[in-house]
Amino acid sequence: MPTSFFLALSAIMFVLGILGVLLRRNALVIFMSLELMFNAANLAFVTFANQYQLLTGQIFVFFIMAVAAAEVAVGLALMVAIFRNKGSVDIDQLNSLKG
Amino acid sequence: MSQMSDLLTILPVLIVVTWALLLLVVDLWIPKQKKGLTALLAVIGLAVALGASLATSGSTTLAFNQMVVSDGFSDFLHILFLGSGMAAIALSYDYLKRMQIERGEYYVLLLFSIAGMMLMAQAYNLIMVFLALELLSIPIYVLSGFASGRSISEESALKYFLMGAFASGFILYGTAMIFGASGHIDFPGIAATLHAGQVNPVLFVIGAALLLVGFGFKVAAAPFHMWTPDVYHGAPSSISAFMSVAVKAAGFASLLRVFMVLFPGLADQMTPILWGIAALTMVMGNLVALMQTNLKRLLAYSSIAHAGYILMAFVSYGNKQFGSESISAALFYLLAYGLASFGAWAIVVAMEKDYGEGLFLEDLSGLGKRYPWLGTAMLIFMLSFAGIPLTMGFWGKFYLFRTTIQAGFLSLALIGILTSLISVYYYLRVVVFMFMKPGEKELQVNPWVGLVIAVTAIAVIAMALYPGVFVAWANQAVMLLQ
Amino acid sequence: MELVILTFFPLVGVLILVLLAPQQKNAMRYVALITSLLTFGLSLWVLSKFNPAGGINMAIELPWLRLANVPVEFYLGIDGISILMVLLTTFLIPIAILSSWNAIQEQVKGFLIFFLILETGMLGVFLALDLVLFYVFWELTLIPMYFLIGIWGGERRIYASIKFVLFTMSGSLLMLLAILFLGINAGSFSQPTLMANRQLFAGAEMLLFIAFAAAFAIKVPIFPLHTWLPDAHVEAPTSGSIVLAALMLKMGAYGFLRFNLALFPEASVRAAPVMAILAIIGILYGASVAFMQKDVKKLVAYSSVAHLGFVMLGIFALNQEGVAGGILQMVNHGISTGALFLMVGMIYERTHTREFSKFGGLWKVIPVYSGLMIVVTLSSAGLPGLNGFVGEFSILIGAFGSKVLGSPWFAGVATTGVVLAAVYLLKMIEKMFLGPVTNEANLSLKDLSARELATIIPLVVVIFWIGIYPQPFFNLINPAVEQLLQLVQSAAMVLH
Amino acid sequence: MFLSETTSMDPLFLVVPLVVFLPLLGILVNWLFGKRLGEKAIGTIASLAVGGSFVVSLILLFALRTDPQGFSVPLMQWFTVGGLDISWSFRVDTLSVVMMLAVNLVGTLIHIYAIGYMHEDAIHQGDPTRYRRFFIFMNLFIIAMMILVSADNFLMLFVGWEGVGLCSYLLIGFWFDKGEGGIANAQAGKKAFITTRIGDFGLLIAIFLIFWAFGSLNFGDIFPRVGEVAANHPGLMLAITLFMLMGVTGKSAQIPLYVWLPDAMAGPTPVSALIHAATMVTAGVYLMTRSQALYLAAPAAQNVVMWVGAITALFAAIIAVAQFDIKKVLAYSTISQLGYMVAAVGLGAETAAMFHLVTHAFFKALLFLSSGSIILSLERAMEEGAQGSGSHATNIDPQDMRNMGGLRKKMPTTFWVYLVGALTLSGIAPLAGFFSKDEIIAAANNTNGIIFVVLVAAAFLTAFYMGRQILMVFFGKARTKAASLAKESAPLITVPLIILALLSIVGGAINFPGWLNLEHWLEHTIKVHESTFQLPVALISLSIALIAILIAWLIYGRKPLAESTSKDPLARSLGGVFTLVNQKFKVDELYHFLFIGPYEKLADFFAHPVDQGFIDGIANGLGNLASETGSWLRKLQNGFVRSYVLSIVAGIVIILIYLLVRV
Repeated sequence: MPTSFFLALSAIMFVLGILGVLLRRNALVIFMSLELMFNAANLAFVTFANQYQLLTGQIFVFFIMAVAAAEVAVGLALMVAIFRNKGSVDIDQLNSLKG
Repeated sequence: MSQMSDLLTILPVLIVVTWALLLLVVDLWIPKQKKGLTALLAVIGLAVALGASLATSGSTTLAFNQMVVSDGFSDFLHILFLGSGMAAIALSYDYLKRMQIERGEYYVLLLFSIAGMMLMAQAYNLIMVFLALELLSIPIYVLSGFASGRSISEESALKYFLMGAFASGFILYGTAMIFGASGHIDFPGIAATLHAGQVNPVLFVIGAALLLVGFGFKVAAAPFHMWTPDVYHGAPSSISAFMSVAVKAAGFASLLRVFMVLFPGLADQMTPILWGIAALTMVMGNLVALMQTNLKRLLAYSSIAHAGYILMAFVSYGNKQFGSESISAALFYLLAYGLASFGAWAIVVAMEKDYGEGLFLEDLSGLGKRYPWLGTAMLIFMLSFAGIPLTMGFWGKFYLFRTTIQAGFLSLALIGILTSLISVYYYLRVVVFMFMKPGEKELQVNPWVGLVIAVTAIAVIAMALYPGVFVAWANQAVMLLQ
Repeated sequence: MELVILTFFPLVGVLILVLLAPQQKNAMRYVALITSLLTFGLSLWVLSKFNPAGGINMAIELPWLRLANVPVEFYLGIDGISILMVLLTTFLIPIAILSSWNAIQEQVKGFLIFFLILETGMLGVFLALDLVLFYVFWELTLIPMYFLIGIWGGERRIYASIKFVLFTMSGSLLMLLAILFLGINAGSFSQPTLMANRQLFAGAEMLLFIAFAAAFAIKVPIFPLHTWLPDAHVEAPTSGSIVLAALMLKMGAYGFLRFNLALFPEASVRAAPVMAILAIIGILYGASVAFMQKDVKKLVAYSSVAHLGFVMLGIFALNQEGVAGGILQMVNHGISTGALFLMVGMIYERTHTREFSKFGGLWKVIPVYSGLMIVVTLSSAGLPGLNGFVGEFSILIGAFGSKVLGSPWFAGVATTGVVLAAVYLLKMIEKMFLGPVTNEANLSLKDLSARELATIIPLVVVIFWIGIYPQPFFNLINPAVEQLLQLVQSAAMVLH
Repeated sequence: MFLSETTSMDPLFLVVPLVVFLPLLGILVNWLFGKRLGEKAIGTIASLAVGGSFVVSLILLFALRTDPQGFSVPLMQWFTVGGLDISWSFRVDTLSVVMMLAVNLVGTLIHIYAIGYMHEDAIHQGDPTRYRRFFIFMNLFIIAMMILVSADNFLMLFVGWEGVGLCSYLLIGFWFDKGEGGIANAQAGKKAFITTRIGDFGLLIAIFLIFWAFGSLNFGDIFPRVGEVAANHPGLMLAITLFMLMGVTGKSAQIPLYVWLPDAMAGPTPVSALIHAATMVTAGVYLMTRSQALYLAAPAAQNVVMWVGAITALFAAIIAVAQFDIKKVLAYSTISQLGYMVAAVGLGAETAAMFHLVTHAFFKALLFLSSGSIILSLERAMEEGAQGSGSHATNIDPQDMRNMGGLRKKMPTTFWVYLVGALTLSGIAPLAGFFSKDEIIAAANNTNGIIFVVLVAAAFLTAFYMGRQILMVFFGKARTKAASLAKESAPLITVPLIILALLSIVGGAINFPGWLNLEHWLEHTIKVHESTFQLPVALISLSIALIAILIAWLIYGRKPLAESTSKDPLARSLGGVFTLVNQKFKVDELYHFLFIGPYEKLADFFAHPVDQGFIDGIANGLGNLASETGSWLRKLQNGFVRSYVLSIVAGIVIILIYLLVRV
């Protein structure tokens, strides 16, 4: 399959991720959308790594996954804390800071 | 290339990271009432790293297969970051105690973040850029929400986290595009391919644009700035102070290096974009700051505005003749801005009664009369922000505008001038409240906070008396830029 | 070195003031007064060494910093144009400090510190020959004055002080751009060097002229950029008004002479008619608006618009009579309007009002005050034998025959300002001093105290001195103006 | 500072600065020590100072007899700037010395008179402390007047010109808390100063024109070169002379700027006599005489001058007929007589103008001072009446002629000197006024028939209103209690009157037909036409004057006014016309409607809608615009993460679209 197919898929995933962030209200779902964006990037890296036959792209993906895991930890912890406080993780209810 | 010299190249970062890890452990044995010891240890760690940084400065070395670099640019920023770290700790100690959120991890996280920033300044590979970015960001997400149980702190943390991750997504995707376009992720490789004309121009430009967005987010450039006021407002003030200086500087560090090293050839496409972003940032930051009544938010918008001024100089980065000038001006400005910013935030820290309270402009009423020195210090910071002589802020703007005009962006400079004028109004409003409105506010200034205020205030004035040294320093930092 | 000592000497007083405890109010006042008197002494010392024909005297040029190979220098020097401004400054500051003796009781320390910083700033403005240094001093004067108005001012002081700063800054930031542009294109910020290398920025002369003019025009102020002035004057404390009117406005006019004329002579020649028209509008409009004021201080404030209109007309007559007259008139306005504000302040201290309707018939009650005030007012009206006349006459006769303006109509119309000045100033005299005492409370007013006499008498002496024997002043001015005008005339030749 | 003497001259000339410095000394002494010295000493010192000046003038007169071409005595350099080189030199020539003599002679007498007059006036006005101030101002006036007449260049002349204006201002409003509403005197002073300043505007322009035409302001550099310059710049002389005329109309109270002079009568009577009759107001005539060379080069201007003078002479005489205030009649008479002098200059009869100037100084000062004597006497009587009856005296206007009557018996000396003055003014031979006025009318007869008629008509009216005045004041019966109680004034007041009366009688000798002393004297300085005595003209004017007096007697003498409230007989017959004339043709109201009102409206328009509204509004509007925009933008910052994200996405989309379009 040509590279462009993978790239197109990657792009679609990325855009879906963006749309998810834009449109969803639940922080968890937004978080999943962010992961989708990361994975879109991963797919692109792997595709290019494949195209150039270079290892660097794939290594990058590993790093991304590791870092994403760390982010997950922090993110979930934050959400738990907020859920404890507010009883919800609806981000539309988080607008006391504005102006 | 020996292992030893590789390690030496990242010695300051290494020290900070190691120190942080050790401190994490040591902190377990430090009793809850004596967390001051942790703070002290953290400062010592930063001081050691600063010593190491100064000791190893002056040379340009690449290490770890050209993953990292140590040059004048990174030396300059290391000092800035480490200094910011120390200042932030000095601000934090008493503040955390008063807000009853004192825990040892705070300092550890701060150290990690600083390590990330330092690495950011040294990164010479897009992997390193990404890793450093995350290393500096993740602790900051946590620190923003450090006042657990305070909803504004948590809100700010989540907002920052979600949007920060969102921005990271763009940086990643941009990196992927650049990798796809050039087949490299190391700076020399990309530059060489680009030079040889073997890149896919569309992918490359898109990648560059996405990176710009990511970094623009970090430096709080419009229209990617909207997290800034909310996060600065909700986060512990000491962290806001740190963010407003160090995180911004780190964002600029990578922006400057990536653009100077990787994208000088894209100047044609990037310059108009940068122009627009710079103009928008200056306008947005200053105009919205006009109407702020909360000092923290005011400073947040002001920090947005200052990002705009730095970007204004940066617009001409691709100019062969003056490109380096723009970097040098930006660095110098960061220094000037950082000093004043820390000072101003220190006053915020001193003023904050309960978490997030007592920060309105009215709360400043009468302070200048009651505490003339404090008032004078705040005056100095505001004047420096506004770019009025004889402060470092003046020389900063002087240099920035000079660079902008030299590169031929007169209209941008005019926008800068106009928005500066607007900024004078709201900075002076702070002074109005301090000196010209009656009020009887009591203030307990912790000696460490007082020290930060005094040192920054004196520095803002004293350095301005003979700014040549620091200009030369910034110039040198850029000359040695790889 | 003389000039460095002179410029920074007031800061010695600042240092001493900082060390004094806040309760030692009188000690602080004496420190400030003595410092300013010593500064005046220093300026006389400079005068004694000054050679009018020698161009820039006592220059001191030290490297300060380099930006992209363009040196910014610490460059001070004094010539026939600046020496009078320097003397005026050092002469008036002690008077202003003395006038605040009883009026300022709150935060005395801060007040005096700002005053002395202001003096250094103004001396710097008049002495700096490096554009960046000039700008630094220029802005340095802004903040102390902002505080003088904002802290010790009247009811609407905050509005007035911010307005003052914003107006000034909007012009001076434009000037900053122009300064930077000059530095980039000519590789130097030094005024004499730039004068010698005008061809390097000849293409942009007009734009540069406008940018500099914007800063100076606001300061002067030239119509229609004057509206900050009445607010600032009315709200400022007496001593602040004195400095503002007598000295800070001169910074604008001085800037025109030092930079606009010297650096952009061709643009000056081309812009002269426009500037003259604005100046004339200022004269007539300022006089008319002053006439309608109900508040003495506002009247005096608007009279400044009119008087500075004369100064600007003289400067842009671009001939010896006009420019030299303009410079002398700058001094005159400083003395006369300074004295007017001083005396308005004295009556305000007594009655806590400045409304005309609250006065009337004061000559009967406080004859010494009234007599002196009438003398000062008449000097402001340009009566021969008092200082205002010589300057005004020289300006008008210069403008009348100005080749650059090319038409006697300018001066002709401006001369009607002489009539209008009489109209509003005599109205002031009538409303304040003549007629019966209408306000019972005024019957118990006290006449001037010894301290107050000590502030006003020196001014009146100078008023008579310049009116009767102005030649020493012209001796200082003439050579410098001749040099300046040679440049302008050659530029005019190029144009015509 | 002091210039060295230049040419060899009679050392007597060197005393000339004393004409200024003696009065200055008087001021200093009175200022520093006056408080301790007491009133008599103050007055004496001031009078001696002026008297000293008069002696100096006499010395100069003596010196000029041997050196009639005159000298310029330099005193000091005033200032030099560019081409402007002004020094203070005293011009001693036949013209300036005539002026000095006249001013100082009349001035001395008036000062002496004022010693007594001001003593009583100050008591009457209720503030004796101003006695000293009065004499200081009077001496200051003499200084300014001396500077004016002795000036060697136009600028010094202007200095004196403005100086006398200032003194006039200060002295008109001397009792600044009196007059109608307590403020009328002050306002009269203001009016005088501003009106004359309007004229000064013209004089200034004339000076500017002279400077740029001749490159100098010194008389010595200008007048000899008039021909040459006039040839090069046709029209320039016309402009100079007309602008100068504007100055003259202000200072010498000619149409259209005469309106200040009647109001100036608010000043104490010695002031009216000295400044507003004898000396200052003639400065314009002196200026034109001095600048004769310029006028000769501009015949059109001479014509204008002639018409302005003649019309003023007639117009003011008409108004004088219908006035009731004794001083106002004299004031309009002064305007009218000044009109004669101006007309004379226009006719090219400068000598006649100077002649009339001098005689007018004598008789008009006499008339004013005598009227002062009457007013004072009435005021005194009013106060005595108030004390005597124990009740408040009916406060009558002591200057209103309707309140007088029958004073001939009560104040015989005053009556006789007043009669002399009135007859002199009416032009009855062989009194001084007859000769001087006749010379002017004769010149008109030679030049322009219409002017001749106008001037003769004015002469008729002059004699008529003086007759009316004499009859109303001195004849008939006392119409008020005050008038019936009036007493003759003290010798300190009457002696100067007698001296002035003698001068009025013999003053004609100055330029007596056939001898023509003044003419021969002045021809060293100005160009002089030999004037001839025209018997027919003299007879016409004499008979016209006698007829006018006869008519006055028919109207006012046969049936004197019965009561102070009864109507003027002329008013009965003329009705509305008389009222209009009595109201001075409502010229003040007209000027208010045409100039003052509109200017106030315009100034108010500038001050409020324009300045505070529009111009300041723009500045504040810009500020508001910024803060409004800020508030609006602030709403974008709504706290919702998703809208923040949207802003980021929007940014990216715009950037990408831009790039795609470009690449």
